[in-house]
Amino acid sequence: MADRFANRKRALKAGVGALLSAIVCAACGNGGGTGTAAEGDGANRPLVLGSVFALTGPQSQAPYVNGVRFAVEEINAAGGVNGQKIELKEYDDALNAQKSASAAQLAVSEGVDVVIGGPTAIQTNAAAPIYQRAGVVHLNMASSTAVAKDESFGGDRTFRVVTPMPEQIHAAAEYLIKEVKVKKVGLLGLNTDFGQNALPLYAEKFQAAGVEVIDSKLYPQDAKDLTNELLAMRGADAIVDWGFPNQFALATKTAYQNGMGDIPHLGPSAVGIVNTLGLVPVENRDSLIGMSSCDPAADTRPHVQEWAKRFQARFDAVADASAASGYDAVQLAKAAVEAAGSLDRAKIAEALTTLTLSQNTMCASTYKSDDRHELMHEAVVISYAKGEPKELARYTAAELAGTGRKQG
Amino acid sequence: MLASDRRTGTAAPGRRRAAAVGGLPPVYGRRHYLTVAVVLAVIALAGAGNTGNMYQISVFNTALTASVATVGLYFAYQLGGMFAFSQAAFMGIGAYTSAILTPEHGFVFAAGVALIVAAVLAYLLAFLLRDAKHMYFAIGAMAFAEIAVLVFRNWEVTAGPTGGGMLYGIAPPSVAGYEFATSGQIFWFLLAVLGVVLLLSVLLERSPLRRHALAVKAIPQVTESNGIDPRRSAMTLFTYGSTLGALAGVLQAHSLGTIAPEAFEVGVAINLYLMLLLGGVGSMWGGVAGAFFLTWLPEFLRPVKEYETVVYSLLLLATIVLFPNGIVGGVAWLAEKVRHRRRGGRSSGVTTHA
Amino acid sequence: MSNFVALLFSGLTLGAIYTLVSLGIVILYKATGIVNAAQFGLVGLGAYLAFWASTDLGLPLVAAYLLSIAVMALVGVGLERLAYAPLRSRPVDSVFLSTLAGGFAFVGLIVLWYDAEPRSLASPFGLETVEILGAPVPKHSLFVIVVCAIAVAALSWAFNRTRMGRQVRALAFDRDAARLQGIPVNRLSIITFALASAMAGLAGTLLGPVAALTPEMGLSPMLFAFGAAIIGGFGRFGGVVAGAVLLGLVEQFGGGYISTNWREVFPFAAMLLIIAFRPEGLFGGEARARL
Amino acid sequence: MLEATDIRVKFGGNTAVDGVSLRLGRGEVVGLVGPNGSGKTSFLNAICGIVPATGSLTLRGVPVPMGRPLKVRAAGLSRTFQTPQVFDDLTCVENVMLSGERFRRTGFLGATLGRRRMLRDEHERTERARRALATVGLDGMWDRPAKGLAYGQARYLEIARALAGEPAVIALDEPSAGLNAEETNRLAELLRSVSEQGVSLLIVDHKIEYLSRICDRIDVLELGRLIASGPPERVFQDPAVIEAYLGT
Repeated sequence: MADRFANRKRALKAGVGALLSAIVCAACGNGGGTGTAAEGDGANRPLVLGSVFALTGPQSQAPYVNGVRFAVEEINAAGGVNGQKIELKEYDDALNAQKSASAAQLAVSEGVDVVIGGPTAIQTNAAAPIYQRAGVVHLNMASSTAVAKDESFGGDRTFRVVTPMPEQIHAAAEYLIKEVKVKKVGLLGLNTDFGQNALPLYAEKFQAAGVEVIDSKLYPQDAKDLTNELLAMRGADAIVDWGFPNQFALATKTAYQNGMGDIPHLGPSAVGIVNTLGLVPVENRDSLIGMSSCDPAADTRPHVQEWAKRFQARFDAVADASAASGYDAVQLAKAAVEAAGSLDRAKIAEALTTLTLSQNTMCASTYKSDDRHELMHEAVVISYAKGEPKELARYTAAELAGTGRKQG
Repeated sequence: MLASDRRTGTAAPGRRRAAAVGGLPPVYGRRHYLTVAVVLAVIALAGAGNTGNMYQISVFNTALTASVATVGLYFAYQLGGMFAFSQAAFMGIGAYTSAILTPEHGFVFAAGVALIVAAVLAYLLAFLLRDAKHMYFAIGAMAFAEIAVLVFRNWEVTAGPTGGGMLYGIAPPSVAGYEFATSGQIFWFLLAVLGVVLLLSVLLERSPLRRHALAVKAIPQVTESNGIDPRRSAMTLFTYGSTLGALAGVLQAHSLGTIAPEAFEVGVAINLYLMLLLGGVGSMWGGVAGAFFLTWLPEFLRPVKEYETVVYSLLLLATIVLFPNGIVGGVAWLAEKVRHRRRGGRSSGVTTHA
Repeated sequence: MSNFVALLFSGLTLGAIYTLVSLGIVILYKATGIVNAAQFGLVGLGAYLAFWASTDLGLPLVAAYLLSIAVMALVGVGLERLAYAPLRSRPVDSVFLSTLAGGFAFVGLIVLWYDAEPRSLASPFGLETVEILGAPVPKHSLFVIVVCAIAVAALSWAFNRTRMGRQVRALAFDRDAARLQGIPVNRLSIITFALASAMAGLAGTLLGPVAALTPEMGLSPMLFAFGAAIIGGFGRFGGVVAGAVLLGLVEQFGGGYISTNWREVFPFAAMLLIIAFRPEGLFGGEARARL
Repeated sequence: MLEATDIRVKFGGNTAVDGVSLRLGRGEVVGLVGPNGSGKTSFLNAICGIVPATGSLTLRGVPVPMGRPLKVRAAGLSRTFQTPQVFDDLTCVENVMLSGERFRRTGFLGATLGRRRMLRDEHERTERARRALATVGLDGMWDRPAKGLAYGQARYLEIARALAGEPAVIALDEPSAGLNAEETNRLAELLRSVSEQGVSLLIVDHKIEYLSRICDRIDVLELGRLIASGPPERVFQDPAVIEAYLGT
C-alpha cells in the first residue's frame, strides 16, 4: 500500500526516459518475449524469481516489491543460491483481475521457477490457478483469500507466507477478550471482500465469548464521512475497524470528535501505515491498536531492528510488515531451493512442505508449513500510543495454528 | 439471412463498392462481410502465431472480450446516441448471472439467461431515461452503473456482504460437451463469438434501423414528422449494445475464471469509451481496433513501471487530439489519399462512416 | 436528536464540497460550452498542492490553502491555453471523454509527484468540535459550509451584478450572437477556466482534512457534482446548490436511518429517478437543449 | 381531405394563432399568406402536432388528436420546413426512404429474423423513393450523400420525401424561399403536377405571383386571424389584405 521513491528528481528524469522507452517498446511491437519454462532439470542455471505486485496506479504495493528486491540484493551479494545469483523478474498486475492474469501468464512464459505475489484477493483469485496449472511454485501474500492447498484453486505448488486472516482475527479477538476484557464491541469494516470476510468471523468469536456486538457496519472504499458508522458504535468499550489506512484514519478522527477517542480502536496492519504516514495527529494515536503478522518497527529481536535500519537506508522508507514478508518469502525460496538441491519445481515445493526456517527471517520467528501449506501462524498486537509502535502481545503458531481452519 | 442478402446481390464482395446494388441503397453494397472475414482472419493469424505463448494469448483474449463490449458501445452510443456509461455495469450483470447459473444449468443456458436478463434491464433503463438527452442520459447511466456495482458487492446472491461480491473458480466456457479449457482453446471460442457478433451487427448496419438511427440522431423532430418514432430506434440500439456488453461480461467471467465488482465500475466503462473513441467512433470496426490497441498499450508500457499511468493517459490524449476519427478514420483517410493518387484524383466518396 | 444534527452537518459538509466542484463545472460550461470532466483531477491536485505547501514549504495552513488555490487558478489558465484549443470544435460528448482522460493524466502526475499512498492534510481547526444541540460538530465542517456559502454568494454576485457576469450569461444564452456583439470571448474563457479550477482546488483543500488525500480523491465528489449540476438543470446556481446539498443529505440520512451498507445507493438512486422523471432537472435549465 | 377547425396556439402570454379554421378538398392547392409573424408557420406546426395547440383536426375524414406528430403523419399529412431539413449522413434515396407510409419490419427483428421480407420492403421503399426523386427531377442523384446538395436541390429532396409517404396533404413552409425566379417557376410546375396526382397542397409563402398561378384559393392570416379567403385574383384585390401587406 505504501510506496516511496528514493528521490523525486531521479524519478522525474526516469519519467522522461520512460516515455521514450514506452514509444520504443510500442514500436518493437511484441508485449514480452517467450522464455523457457523449465520443468525438471535445473542443472546449474540461476533461480528465476518472479515478483508480481501492483506497481502502477493509485494503489501501489511497493513495500512488498522493495522487501523482495532487498532480499535478492543481499542474497546475491552473499553469493546467491547454490552458487548462482538469483535472477529477479518484476511484473506489474495493477490490482485488476485481467492484468493479474496476463502478468501471471507473462511470468510463466518467461520461465520463472518461484513467484511471489498476490497480496489481494483480486490478484490471487486471477493468478493462482495459472501458476498452479503451469506448475510454478507460488508464495502467496494474500491474507484474506482461501488460497492454500486443496482449496478450490490452490494446490500442491501454492503456499501462503502471511498469517491467514482468520488466525489474525482469532488473535485480535483473544487479545480484546482476555487482555482488554471488553464487554461490548462495535465492528466496522471496509465494504469489500477485505472487511466483508472479516466482520462475520469477529462476530462469531465475540459471541462465542459472550461479548456483546453492539453493531456491525460496512463503509464504502471512498468514504468521505463516517459519522453514521461511529455514532452506531457508541457505548462500545472497543471498536474493531477492518479497513484500509485512509478510512481507518477517518474513523479514528471521527471517533475522537464524537468522544470515543479513548476506547481501543483496533485495526489490521493498515494501522501501522496510518502511524508511519501520520494520517492521524500524533496526540490522537493513543487508542490505536494494530493487528499484523508482524511489525519490524516494534520488533524487539536485534537482527530485525538492525535489518529495519538497513532497509530504511536503502529505500528511504520505513520497513513494515509487507516489506518483511516480501523479504522472508525470498529467504523461503532460497532455503527451499537449497534443500531441494535443484531447480526442479516439484522438488522445491516438496522441500517447502518439510523445511523449517528460522534464520534471518524478519516477520515470523519460524516458518513451517502445515498440511494446508500455511507457512506462518504468528501474529502480533501493536500499540501506537504517541506514535511509537510497541508490541502488546505476540501469538505463536502453537496458539494460532488451525484456528482459521474452516474459514476462507 | 446472409443467403437472402446474397440473393438480392447485395453482399457479393468484389462489386463496385458503394454502388446501389440490386436496387438497394449503397450501404447494402458495402463490403461488410468481406471486412468481417478480413478482421477475423487478421486476428486469427496474429493469435495463431502465439498460441504457444499463454501470455500473448491471454492478452488477445482480453482484447477479444473488450471488442465485443466496444462493438456494443458503438451501437448504443454512436448509432443509438445513448451515452452508455452503463456498459461495464451490463458486463457485470452478464458476468454474475452466468457465473452463478453455470454450475447448475451449464454454460450455454446460463449465458443465454444472462443475455436475456441484461436485455430486459437495458430496455427498462432506456425506457426510464427515454427523455434524458446526452449528458443527462450519461449521468443517469452512470448512476445506474454505481448502483449495479453496489448490488454486486452487497447482495447475497452475488457473494454479497460476506464475500465482497467476489466469485472464483468459474468454469471455462463449454459448448455441447466440449470444454474450452486452455487459453488457446478459449481464444478460438472468443474469436468465433466475435465473428457471430460482427455478422449480427452487419445485419443491423444493413437495415432500415441504421438509417432511422442516423436520422433520429441528426434531427429528431423531423424524423417524427416523417412518421418515425425517434425513441424506438434509440431504445432498440441501446438494448442491443448493452446486451453485447453483457455478452462480453459472460466471456470475461468464464475465460478469467474469477470476477470482482471492481471490474465493472464506471472507470471500466470510461475505458471502453476511450477504446471506441481511439479506434474510430464512426464504425464498429473502430470498436475492435480500439479494443486491441488499448489492451495492448498497457502491456507495451509494462517496462515503464510506475510511470505507466501518466504515460498512458498522455498517449491517450495525444491520440484523441491527433486522430479525431480514430485509428480506423486515420487508415481510411490514408487509403483515400493513396486511391486518390492512383486514380488521378477521382474520389470514390469514402467516408469514415465506413 | 443529536444524531440528527450530526448527520445534518456531515450531509451539509459533503453538499458544500459537491457544490464547489459542481459550480466549477457549470460556470465553465456556461462560458465555454465545455463540460469539463477533468475536474476530479483538479480537486486532487488542489489538495496535494496544499499538502505540499504546508509540509514541504512549511507554510501555515491557511497560507498553504490560499497558495494552492492561487496556483490552481494558474493551472486553469494553462489548461485554457493548452487543452482548450483542440477541444473547441468538438461535439460535447467527445469533449467530455477527452477531459475525462485528461483528469486521469492529473492522477498520474500526482502519483509521480507524491506517490500513491494516502496523505493527510490538517485543518486549521484540527479536530476541534463545537456542541450544537448535543451533537459535537467538527469546526472544520462549519468552516467548509461557511467558505462554500461565501464562495456561492460571491459568484452569484459576480454573475448577476457585474459586466463580466452579464457577458458570460450572454455567452451561455447564444455563443455566436455574443461573439458578434463583440463580447471578449477569449478573455472570458481564460477567466472562467481560472475560476473553475481555483474552485476545484478550493474543494480539494477543504475535502483534504475531511478524508485522507489520495490521487483519485476527486472522482466520487465529481460524480455527485455532475448529479447536482443535472438536478440544477445546468442552470441557476440556486438549483445546483440545492442539488448538491440534497445529494449530501440523502447519502447521510439514507445511511443513518435506512442502511449504511447501502448508503451510496441512495444518492445515485435519487439522481436516476430525478433524471428519469424530471429530465430538465428539478429546477429547470436553460442549457438542456444544447447539452 | 384536411379540415382544421378553430386552431389556437399560445406562446406564454401572446397568441400566435387565434382560432383559425381551414379546409382542403382533394387535389386542392391553397396558399396561406400573411405578413411575418402573422402565425403562418405556427399554424402549420400546430396541425402537424409539433407545437401544443387546441382545436380539432380531421384528415381523410378521420379525426386526429392534436400534438401527436406521428399520428398526424400516419393520417396522411406530411410537410416540408422553412429551411430544408435533410440528413447529410444519408444518401438522397435514403433520405426519401425515411418517409414510408408504414414501418413494419424496420426494427431489430426485421433486420435479423424477418430479414427476407424486410429486404423486400426495402426494395419497395427504394423504388418508391426513386420514383419520388424522379418526380422532383433529382434522378441520377440517388446515391449521392445529401451533404453535397445545393440549397434548391435540398428543397426538392425534402418535397420528394414528403411525396414518398403517399400523403393526402402536403404542407409546405415557404418552398420558394431562396429560389431564383427560374427555379421558382420549376417549383410551381412541380407543385401543380403533384396536385394533379390528387394530393392537396397547403403552401405558406410570400411570392404572390407564383401562388396566384397555382393556387385554387388563397387564405390570408394577420395577427393569427384569418382575414380573407378566396380565389387569388379576388383576394389580392381585397383592401384589407393590401392594408395588411402595406402594414408590414
